[in-house]
Amino acid sequence: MFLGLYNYWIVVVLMMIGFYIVIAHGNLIKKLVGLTIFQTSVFIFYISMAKVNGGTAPIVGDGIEIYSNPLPHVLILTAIVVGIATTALGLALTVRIKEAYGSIEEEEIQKKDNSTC
Amino acid sequence: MNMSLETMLLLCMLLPLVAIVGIVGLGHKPNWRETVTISTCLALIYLVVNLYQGLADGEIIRLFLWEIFPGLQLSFVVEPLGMLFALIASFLWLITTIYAIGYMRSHNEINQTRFYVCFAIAIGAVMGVAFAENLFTLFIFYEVLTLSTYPLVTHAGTDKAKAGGRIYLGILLSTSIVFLLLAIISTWFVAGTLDFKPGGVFAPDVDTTVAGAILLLFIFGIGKAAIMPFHRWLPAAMVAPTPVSALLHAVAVVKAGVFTVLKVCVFIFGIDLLAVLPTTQFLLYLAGFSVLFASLIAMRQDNLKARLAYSTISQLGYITIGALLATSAGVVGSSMHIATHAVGKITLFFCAGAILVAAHKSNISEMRGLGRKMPITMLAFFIASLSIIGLPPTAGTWSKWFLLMGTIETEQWILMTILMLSSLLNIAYLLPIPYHAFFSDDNKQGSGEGVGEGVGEGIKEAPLPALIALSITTVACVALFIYPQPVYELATAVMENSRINYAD
Amino acid sequence: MLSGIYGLLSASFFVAMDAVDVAFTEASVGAGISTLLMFLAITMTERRDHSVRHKPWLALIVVVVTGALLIYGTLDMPYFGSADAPIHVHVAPRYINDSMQEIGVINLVTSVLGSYRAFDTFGEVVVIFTAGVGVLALLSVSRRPENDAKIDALNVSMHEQHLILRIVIKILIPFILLFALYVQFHGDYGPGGGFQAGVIFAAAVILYSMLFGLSTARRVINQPLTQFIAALGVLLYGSVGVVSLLNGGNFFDYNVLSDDPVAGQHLGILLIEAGVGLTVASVMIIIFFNFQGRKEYGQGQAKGDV
Amino acid sequence: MAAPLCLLFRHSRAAWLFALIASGTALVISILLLQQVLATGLISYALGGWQAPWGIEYRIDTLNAFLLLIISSLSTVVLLAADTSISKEIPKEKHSLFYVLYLLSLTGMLGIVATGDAFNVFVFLEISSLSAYALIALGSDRRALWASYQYLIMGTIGATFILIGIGLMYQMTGTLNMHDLSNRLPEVAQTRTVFTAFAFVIVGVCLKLALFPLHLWLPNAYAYAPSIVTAFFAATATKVAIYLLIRFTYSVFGFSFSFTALPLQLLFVVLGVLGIFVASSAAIYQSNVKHLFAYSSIAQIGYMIVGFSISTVAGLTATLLHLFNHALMKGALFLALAAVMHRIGSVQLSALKGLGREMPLTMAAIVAGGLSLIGVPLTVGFVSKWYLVLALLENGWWPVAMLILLGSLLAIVYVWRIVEVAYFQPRVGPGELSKDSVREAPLAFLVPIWLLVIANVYFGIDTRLSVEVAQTASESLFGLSQ
Repeated sequence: MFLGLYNYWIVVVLMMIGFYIVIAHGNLIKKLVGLTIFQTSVFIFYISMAKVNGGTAPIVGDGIEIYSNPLPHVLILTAIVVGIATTALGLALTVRIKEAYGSIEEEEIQKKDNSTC
Repeated sequence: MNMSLETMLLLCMLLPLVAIVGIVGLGHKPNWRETVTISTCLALIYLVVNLYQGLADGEIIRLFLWEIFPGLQLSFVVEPLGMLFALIASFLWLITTIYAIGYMRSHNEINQTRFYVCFAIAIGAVMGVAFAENLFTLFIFYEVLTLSTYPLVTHAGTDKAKAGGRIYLGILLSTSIVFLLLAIISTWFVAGTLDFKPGGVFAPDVDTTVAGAILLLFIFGIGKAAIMPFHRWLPAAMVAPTPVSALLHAVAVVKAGVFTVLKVCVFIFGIDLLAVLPTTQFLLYLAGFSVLFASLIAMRQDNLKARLAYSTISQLGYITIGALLATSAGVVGSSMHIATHAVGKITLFFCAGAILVAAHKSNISEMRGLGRKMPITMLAFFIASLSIIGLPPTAGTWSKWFLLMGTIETEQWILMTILMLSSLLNIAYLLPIPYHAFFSDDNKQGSGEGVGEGVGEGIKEAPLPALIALSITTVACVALFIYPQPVYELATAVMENSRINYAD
Repeated sequence: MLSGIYGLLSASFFVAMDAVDVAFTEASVGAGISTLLMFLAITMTERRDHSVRHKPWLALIVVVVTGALLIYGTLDMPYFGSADAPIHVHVAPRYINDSMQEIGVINLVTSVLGSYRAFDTFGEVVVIFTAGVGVLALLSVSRRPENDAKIDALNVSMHEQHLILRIVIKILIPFILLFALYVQFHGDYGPGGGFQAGVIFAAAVILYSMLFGLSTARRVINQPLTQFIAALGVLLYGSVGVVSLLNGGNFFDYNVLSDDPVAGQHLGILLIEAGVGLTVASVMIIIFFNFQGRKEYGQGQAKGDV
Repeated sequence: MAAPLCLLFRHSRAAWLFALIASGTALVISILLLQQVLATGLISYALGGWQAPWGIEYRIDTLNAFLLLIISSLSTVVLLAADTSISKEIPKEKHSLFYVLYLLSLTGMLGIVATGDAFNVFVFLEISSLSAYALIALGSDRRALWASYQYLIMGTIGATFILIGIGLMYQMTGTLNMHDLSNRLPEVAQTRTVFTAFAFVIVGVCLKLALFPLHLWLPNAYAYAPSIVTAFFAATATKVAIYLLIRFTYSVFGFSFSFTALPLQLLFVVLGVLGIFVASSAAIYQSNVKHLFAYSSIAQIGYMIVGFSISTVAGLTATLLHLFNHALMKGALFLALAAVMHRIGSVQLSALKGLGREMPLTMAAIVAGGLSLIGVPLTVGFVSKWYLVLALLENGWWPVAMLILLGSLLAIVYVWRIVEVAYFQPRVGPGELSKDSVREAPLAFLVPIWLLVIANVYFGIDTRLSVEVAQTASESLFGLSQ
């Protein structure tokens, strides 16, 4: 039974690494890196679902009977785009924050905020 | 005029609102503004009296506006108790307005336009409370009343006024939202209706524990009835200008409170159910405690208005007791006490205001010998005091009589004792004031009187409008003793009404 | 850098999972664009990492709980790769078995993407468009000419050092562009499609601008143009839907685009892929240009201050 | 039928007028939709002509139509004031971008509500969130950036959680269509995977919802965003999240599963009540009025959650009503604040001194909105409170009803702080602003503000429409789940 699920477990571990970075790191860019890892591992998770033993890529060809499920692939294509969009926006924000605060460390920013208000 | 009575009923509530437009529009011309106010008063009295006629002729006057929730309507009906309340309120509004004009002008108060606007809204709300056909409608106007009077309480805009206003609003809104609303919703939930019905809305076999709990919620929820421990707002509200204290905190607001209590007791619970509820007894004693304790506190107050305020709390306790006694004598007594106390207390407040305006004094200890300077005011004060105490030849006699009857009927000896004792206390805290004003020398006191004397030289009677106003109410105090029929009839009609229909 | 490698790794993982399309995308995005952006952002901010990990224990607990929940959740999942899992027997067979008749596109991913779930893809295009607009809103600077001159001077001096590289790239760029076009139109038959093509196209432009300077690149492809193209892409996509609506079908119902449903599907997918490609390419360029522009702007200012 | 909704974001260079027209069109469409749904019941629209579950469908029942109406109407009203408001708060060259983002965000929200496909929800969620991040970051204060970043992190985690949840569901059922899911989930309801999926979706949605204690991102995001954006989001964004919560628990997982798998009821009641108290108390201590109302929003979300957790028709009706009513109140309040911001450039409590005299209409609107928040009769706040307490009593939850009413007392406190400052303090500000610089807000503000205030009162008096719709919606939800 464990063998049947090992793939998912690896994914979970990856996910949690990303998630941990997001929560625990103070550096804004590292947080974003964590977020990317987190998201990517979710993608892997979806793709793993789509795999069928003995199947091939879902491109119709002669003599191929078993295909992987194309639907998760589609979803993940979309999700990747969403991911890159989020990352881009997050990075843009980081750049602006750096300009505005002169730092990209969470704690320093909070300190500066508290001192101004 | 061929107006239908229904229209008049509607107008009772709308008229003050219409008047607002006029008041705001003419805000810069005080004379016009006040003309509008007074003519509105007159029109209102006309309407209410007409309605009274209609009621006396046995007509059923009912007004249905619209449904707010399914099954919950905004609707009004004229019935004796409400009529009584409306009559008093509209009558006293006129007088207070006259008084207010004198008071506000001679006191150079700011924001007079806002004052009259809120005044008008408040009276409209009072009418709404008086004629509400169901608890829901009543609640709406009850809240409107609270909110519209808040600016009046904080009128002065000083920190003290704001603090007072905060307490005022805090207690009234809190109790009404937390307890009253909950009580109303529970009633709706248990009984399925909120209409005031003679004999109550609860099914005869309702769980007495639940109903008792709801009663508890009601009595605490109606903060305006100032049952201890929710009485703090009343003294706090005394920072308001005197006309406000007079009309609202002696008459409209607190009376709206006890009126609601009466309504709830008689028409939601029904006196038969009330008698068997487990919490009634507790509440009776609470009210009794409130009566006695407030009187005791009143004894210790030097500020005249504060003393009157605590006296009000005590008198409100009487009315609540009457309602909770669940006998016809009690209810009649309560209903009458609404009227008689209103007349008496407003006179007292007018006097207090007059003294403040004319002599700039608000402490009782400074009022020695004032009777010679302001004889009419002090005479009025004396008569009104008698009425509050319940001595002949004043109106208070009747209502206290019925209340005592009620306690005896139900053999609540402790309560009877409390009532008697409290009346004695009344004597002790009210009568000395006119007594000293007339019969003691103001110069015998020691330090600080030099200033008082200097001012004392210039003390004349209060401004004419104020004087007229307080004379009228004083006369009313006596008149209601000699000729209490209308009030008595209305009060007994309340009971008959409930009895008859309940028998069906 | 690590994340770039991670991107590549996961891409190869996808290939192993038979998800070539996804792999292609992840390779270009995860390993390419996002790493590039990361680098840019890092150079614009700071390299040093002196961050303290605050409340690591709390974070760890949250993470462990979440992870444990997930593992717990996986216990009842169908085994990896088993063909009788619900996802393989419920909806998917229709895509696999019938789409040839219904759509006639060999690449199943493309047919699902472009037709069955066209609306999702539409959403995706809008997302990327949103990101573009967002970055634009955040980072665009009103360029001042005197700064430009300085930057140009700076760039010229910088770029003379990379002479060989420039020549190589110059030769390469047309091929990259060509490849992008191939990917764009090959989507029907093999892995590829509008999104990947857009990214590749953008990569070409980005390469160009990295070596020849932003202002040079901007002379070729200026900002309003990219914005216009980005919008055009979304519009193209949307209008395909509207046209099908006007032709009496549902939104994105390509069957009505042509007399022959299959041809109609073909046409529809082709058009929306074009829309996707346009938007993605231009948005990527917008994002990159703005990052770069901001950076140079900041440098220019810094120099101006000194 | 619903498709035209999605065409709204077409022109990238859309200026205000265009945005307004687009939003107005959406409004008209959603009104028509609501009418049609009430008349004929469910509307399903298959996008691409592919029937669900193969294609993506739009599935409009009363609930969706109601939400669509709320969102589009609020967005239209808020837009009326947008032109004037952003002229001072956002640099000129970014105006068109602002409108693009605004429309994108609107699209996202409408899309979330309209769609019947779980993954499509995610996509639209991201559209609306991404544009939301950007919009918030447009705020003039630098703290806006930080707020937006925090929101981005939290929002993305939330979205990813939802994605995981959706993935797990898909894994177990093989479908993404919500209706189809609800048919197929019961078969596998007992598995741990479904349980996990449920947990992830709920947590993800709650992050978006700013349910206490996951609310930390919200106050700053609201406070530093451009005023118009705040008005828009406060009125709509959390509503969408509530919708998702309802949709997933009731429709997708099914009522019986949702409330038995987890101690959800208890959890939500506790969180809701705690949220009410903590957020209300926090609101009392804010010196920035935007912050104050942001915390109040969190508290109001608590009310909705409590209503939701009752899990009866009455409770759900109360939640939906409050959804609608709260949108009206907060729309009015934040718009009025936007007007204040426009005139005096600050929304600190101390800056409001004596404004009651200078901007009577605006401040009156704030008072009206505040009264509605408290739940004074004749306002919409009262209506929802009434239904909520009724629903609680129906379930015999006396203590909770009591607590809720106590919670609304806190609202009195914070609303009254504003009232006192605005009306009972003289406008002294030597050096701050010369006295005549403060005038009544321009008409562009007053019209939408008072539209909302009037709606506040109107729906507080005549509740037929809102109650009927809310009731039908919640009944149909319960119908679906059986």
